[in-house]
Amino acid sequence: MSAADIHLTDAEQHAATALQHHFDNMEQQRVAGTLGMWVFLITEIMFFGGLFTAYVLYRTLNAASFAAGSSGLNVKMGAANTVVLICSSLTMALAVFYAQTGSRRMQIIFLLVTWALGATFLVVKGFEYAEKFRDNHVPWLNFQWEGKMPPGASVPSIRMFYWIYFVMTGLHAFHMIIGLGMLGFLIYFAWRGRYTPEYHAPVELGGLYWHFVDIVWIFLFPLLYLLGANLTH
Amino acid sequence: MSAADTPIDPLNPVMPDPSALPADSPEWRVKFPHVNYINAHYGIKSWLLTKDHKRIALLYLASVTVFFALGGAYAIAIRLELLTPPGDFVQAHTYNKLFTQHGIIMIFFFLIPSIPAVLGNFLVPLMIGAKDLAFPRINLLSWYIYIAGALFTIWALLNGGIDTGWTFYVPYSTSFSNTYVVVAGLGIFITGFSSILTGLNFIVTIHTMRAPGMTWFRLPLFIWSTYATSLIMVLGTPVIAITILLVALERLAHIGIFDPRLGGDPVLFQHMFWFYSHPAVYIMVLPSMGVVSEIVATFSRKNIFGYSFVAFSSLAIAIFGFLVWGHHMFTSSQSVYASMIFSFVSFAVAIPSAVKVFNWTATLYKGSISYDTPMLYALGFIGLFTMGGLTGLFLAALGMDVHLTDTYFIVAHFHYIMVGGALMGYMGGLHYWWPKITGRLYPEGWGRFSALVIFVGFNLTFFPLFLAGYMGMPRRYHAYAEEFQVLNVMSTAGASILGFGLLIPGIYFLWSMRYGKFAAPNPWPATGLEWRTLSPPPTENFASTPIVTWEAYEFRPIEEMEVIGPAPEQSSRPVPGLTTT
Amino acid sequence: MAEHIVSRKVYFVIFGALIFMTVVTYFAAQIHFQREAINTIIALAIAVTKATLVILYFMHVRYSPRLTWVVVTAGFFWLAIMIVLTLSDYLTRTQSAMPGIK
Amino acid sequence: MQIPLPKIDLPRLPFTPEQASTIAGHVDALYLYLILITLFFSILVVVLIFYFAVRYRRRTPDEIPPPVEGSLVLETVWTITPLLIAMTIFVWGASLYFALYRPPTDATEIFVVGKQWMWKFQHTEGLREINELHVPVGAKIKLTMTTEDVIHALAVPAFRIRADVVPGRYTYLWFEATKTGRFHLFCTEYCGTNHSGMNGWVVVQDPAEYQAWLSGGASESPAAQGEKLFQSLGCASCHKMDVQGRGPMLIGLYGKPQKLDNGQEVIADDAYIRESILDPQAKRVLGFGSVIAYIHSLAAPQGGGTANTAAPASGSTTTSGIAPDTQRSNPVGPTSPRTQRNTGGAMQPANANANTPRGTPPP
Ligand code: HEA
Ligand code: HEA
Ligand code: HEC
Ligand code: CUA
Ligand SMILES: [Cu+2]
Repeated sequence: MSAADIHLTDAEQHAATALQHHFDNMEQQRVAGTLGMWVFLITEIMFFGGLFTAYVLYRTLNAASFAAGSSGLNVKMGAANTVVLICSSLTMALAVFYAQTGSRRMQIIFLLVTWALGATFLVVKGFEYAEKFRDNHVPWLNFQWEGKMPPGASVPSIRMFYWIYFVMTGLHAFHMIIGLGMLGFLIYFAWRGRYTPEYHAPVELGGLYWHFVDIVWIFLFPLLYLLGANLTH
Repeated sequence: MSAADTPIDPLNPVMPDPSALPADSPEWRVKFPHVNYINAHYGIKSWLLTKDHKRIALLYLASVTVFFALGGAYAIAIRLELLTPPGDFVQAHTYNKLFTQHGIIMIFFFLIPSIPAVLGNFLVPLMIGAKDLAFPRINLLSWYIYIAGALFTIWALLNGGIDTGWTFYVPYSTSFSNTYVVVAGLGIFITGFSSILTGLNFIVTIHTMRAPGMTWFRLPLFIWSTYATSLIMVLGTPVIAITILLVALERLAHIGIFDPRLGGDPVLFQHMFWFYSHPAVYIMVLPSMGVVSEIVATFSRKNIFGYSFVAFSSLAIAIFGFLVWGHHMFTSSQSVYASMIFSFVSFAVAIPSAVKVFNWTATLYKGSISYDTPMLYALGFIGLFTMGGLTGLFLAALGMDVHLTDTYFIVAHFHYIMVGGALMGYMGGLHYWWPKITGRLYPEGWGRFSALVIFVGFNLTFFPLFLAGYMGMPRRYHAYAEEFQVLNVMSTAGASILGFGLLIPGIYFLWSMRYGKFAAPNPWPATGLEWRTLSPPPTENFASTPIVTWEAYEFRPIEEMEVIGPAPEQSSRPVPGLTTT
Repeated sequence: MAEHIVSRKVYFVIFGALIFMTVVTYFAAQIHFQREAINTIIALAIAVTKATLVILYFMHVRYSPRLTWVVVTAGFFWLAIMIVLTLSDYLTRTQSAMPGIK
Repeated sequence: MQIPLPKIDLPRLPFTPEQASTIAGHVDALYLYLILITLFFSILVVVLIFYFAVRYRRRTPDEIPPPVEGSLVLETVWTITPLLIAMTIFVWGASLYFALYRPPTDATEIFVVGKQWMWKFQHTEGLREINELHVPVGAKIKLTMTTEDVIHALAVPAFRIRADVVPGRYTYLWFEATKTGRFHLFCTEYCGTNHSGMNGWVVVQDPAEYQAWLSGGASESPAAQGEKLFQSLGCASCHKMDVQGRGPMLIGLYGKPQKLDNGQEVIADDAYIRESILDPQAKRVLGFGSVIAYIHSLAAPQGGGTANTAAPASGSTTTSGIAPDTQRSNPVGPTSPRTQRNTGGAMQPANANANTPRGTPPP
């Protein structure tokens, strides 16, 4: 859509001090920001996509090993983390809602809750990594496999599974950390009262990013954890 | 004499210098006809912290030029080594570093950023009638990211370089090479983000910032091709990023995703690498195609024949370009059936290129053609790209590629497209927009002369390599068999002519920045919005948001093409060539 | 186009659905189906549904201009290109791996 | 082998490769077809450009020609025509590809192992060669190939064949030579420092000559036998005839002074040469220090490197004194995947020592 389609009253425009000089009006600025975020998110899809491709390929070639490797993961923790992330997505969505409706207090509260949930996720992840370390399942440190060995499985391929597990979840955790930083930034400015119903694009864009990170996990959970769940008993 | 009342002579649209100021006098900037983006602020800080897309374009221009000269120096060293069959000029491992670094620098640090980041940055907002790109800060950031990546790479070069070939094939790059693979890889990884952010910025800008009346089908074709290029940057670059990350992890921690000893598959690397790197070749050539469309229209004063076909062919190339990567892997032990798919689509993707070539040619029909330097480059582009593209068909033909892959035929193919095509387009574009960018004219005679020298030198350098390739001379060879020598001597001779030819514009561009004649707002004259503001444009491009009521490439007498100049108070003296403000 | 504000109720409904599906996928994974593939298919189908809900509602795509739809679809479509064409090589290979390597 | 595709026999023109296999003529026919297409379109475009540029040159500076609208008919024509032409190339190229990569079932198998930076061949009769492959003319040969370290590619331009050799898997090539002679054999996938040195010759012989070669050619002169040993033991992969390989050039060495890395000079007499072969470390030629370190690593137990295998065999002072049967004594380790059982699979890429990363690479 071009600038011509957009009409706002002068009052609306001047209300927003946040209008950058090169945009004609707030609506144009908001649309540009949202589109920019979405385009950024597709680059993220492709970034994780390389790993998903490797995963799908080796999973196809070594199904048994991947199932075996997967049975060594802690499904309970994975599931718990899934729930934590879904909750955080809800709270993030609500934070955006309160930004849109102009409730500073609720907005800050929900941003804080989101932050706390994100941190919880990372803590759980930390416990999981520690458990992998104890079980000697960390490939570059101490990899040994005494777990399930269904027919057709082989230790190198199981090791590969753990590599993919660590790279994928590690990259995901890295995105979570960036997300926490971003939330901190939003909390600070929300506290300063910067976001109004007219101008809250950062909260909205932050929300998009946060949900994206959630979606990545929504796929990681079944692909990594659930694969071998039925091997454990 | 006041310039304002001098009528513009359409024969010689160059205005008489209004100021009659010695160009090197200390106040020349202050007294320059108007306040523009160059003289609006002073000092190094005003450049390094600028958010003006035009200044950022100049930052890129300076940096890619440095890298081009560096890559060219490597090329000269390569050609010197190949003058004689035995490896006598440099040692084998040095030679391997030469072509690797030549390839990496030319591709990642010169050609990919060249047209998009220099001309694209400068022109996209101007052409669509916007004040700036959608995200000026991100634009500046992407230049810094580029520089950071470049510094890493230079660090790798200074420490002893890298010898994997620009393709980084595993397991050589992960387990065998003991050169600075990770550092150089990191450089490319980082630079990738620069390219992603630039592409993102363009996409958003083109979607949301067009001036009133600037509908999609009134956009200049350069915008279409930049848009298509940006799609590739956004969709492809992340994949090379993750691939390089995996190579680095494999090297540092032996993760084994590509290593056969650990159960991995080296061919997977090739899939992931080419998933980006084939589309990337279209990142390199599409912007040039856009430039050529602009130039051909302007210098034949004709609307581009089949505008919408040319526009959509850019998109088609960008999209189908993602389906052909396996044509680099026909002999890699890839499945023969997959090879067939990739070969088939490779032929399909040649069709939109063919459409473009024919439409450019048809545009000339019944035109009013002049032979200024940009036009010479554009016509050179069409011829050389056609040859480069058609030899691409040899390679896309499965049984033929088996004989030709990894020979000098490949080297000749891609230099025809990347040097004969993309580089010529870039040179043409630089000449074409030089008056707009600097407000000065380059010397036309030297321009034409060097264009011819470059054309001749280029063909002499790379044509013999087709023959050497068909005879079987393998690429990346430090020493080669006797029977290839004649051809290689010709090539080296050509390279020296080519290098000389390239040096000339290097010199006169620098010269013209200071001593060139002042340029009118619309010296050629051309139709795009960028020609309706001053040369050089003021900081926010137009005094008021332009309202577009004309179609793309609608040529009219120059008097009818009003200039949307700066606000009167910005202008310190009457601006020549301004019919209206 | 002005911004569309999604009501809180929608958010809670979607949240409920997501949690429900997480529980389902967890238990479905414990079941030993005759064919392994069924487990995978269930898990993936649920994951896709969950992701779609998040995208449509939490990320407001349902209420966004067509361009956003195009962008989202393009992202997943390109990922599919990469995976499918890569697999088209591996799944149709006739040349053997070295014994004992894979 | 009959291939149902067009074929031409090229006379030997300048700058064309020799045609020495059954498939070469077929590839050249496609090549010719592609050249004609290229010429046609290039000339078409160039001629049109020139013609228009002259015919419609700008005559007055302010002339503005009337705009020409596009033409759907033309657009369709020049979309469909190239598409059709392209499809003919596709079909032709693909059929050729299948012919190239589908080995006939009755072919004789030869095993090939690439490693940095040499080619090792093993004939089914057990004979091994390095960087040289002897084959009889008119026989169908199937190459079963793999590599010990990185990816290489075997190419014989005169036969128009090529395939990558990939660690962890076998790849195949086949050919039927139609001419006797020596033909270049190249490694064409970049594989590291001495990639350009990883080449050699395919020697196509008359069947009778080939049989004689197979049985060892006992009646040759000592120098000729020595040359064969020099080839088959892999000396030639480091000591090149024409270019500086990893070892010093040996041409013109005998009897001349040689500079050592400790600054001294020695006369390259029989004793020195013998010592150099047995113990490369003893007197080092200037500029080869790191290679010595490498040769040392070759002496490691499972490596079966050239240097230490050749040593016990050389009972006399000249190379020709090495007993001819060392040719069979596995100087470079087993080459063929088939013989891997009896030799403990030392050449398996999975455990060959050459396959472990060399030292710690810089970051
Ligand atoms: C800007 C860069 C660029 C561009 C645009 C292209 C364009 C094309 N390339 Fe090229 N290519 C490279 C850069 C480029 N290439 C590089 C760098 C490599 C080597 C990488 C490496 O290994 O280091 C390479 C390698 C390469 C290979 C792999 C060879 C090998 O390693 O074995 C193949 C195989 O199919 C190929 C094919 C093509 C084709 C079909 C096109 C097509 O898009 C061309 C389309 C254009 C035309 C066809 C001309 C115009 C048409 C007409 C005038 C009408 C007539 C047309 C018909 C009859 C169809 N290229
Ligand atoms: C954009 C891409 C690009 C460009 C422009 C070039 C330009 C040139 N290349 Fe390039 N080349 C590659 C990309 C490019 N190359 C790639 C990707 C490879 C493969 C690498 C690999 O195998 O890994 C390759 C490989 C390659 C080889 C094969 C090496 C081998 O396989 O062993 C050769 C050999 O002749 C060669 C030669 C040249 C020459 C003579 C030029 C000439 O055109 C260079 C001309 C330029 C100059 C001579 C500079 C001099 C001019 C100035 C200094 C003035 C400038 C100054 C100012 C403007 C102020 N190149
Ligand atoms: C891995 C590489 C390599 C191989 C294989 C190799 N050499 Fe050498 N050779 C060297 C190097 C390096 C030197 C120089 C070091 C030295 O003189 O000690 C050398 C030195 C020599 C010299 C002394 C030459 C001089 O200039 O002083 C002779 C003779 C020789 N080699 C013969 C042989 C023979 C015979 C074989 C095969 C059985 C062989 N080499 C295999 C690397 C090799
Ligand atoms: Cu082996 Cu190149
Ligand atoms: Cu390609």
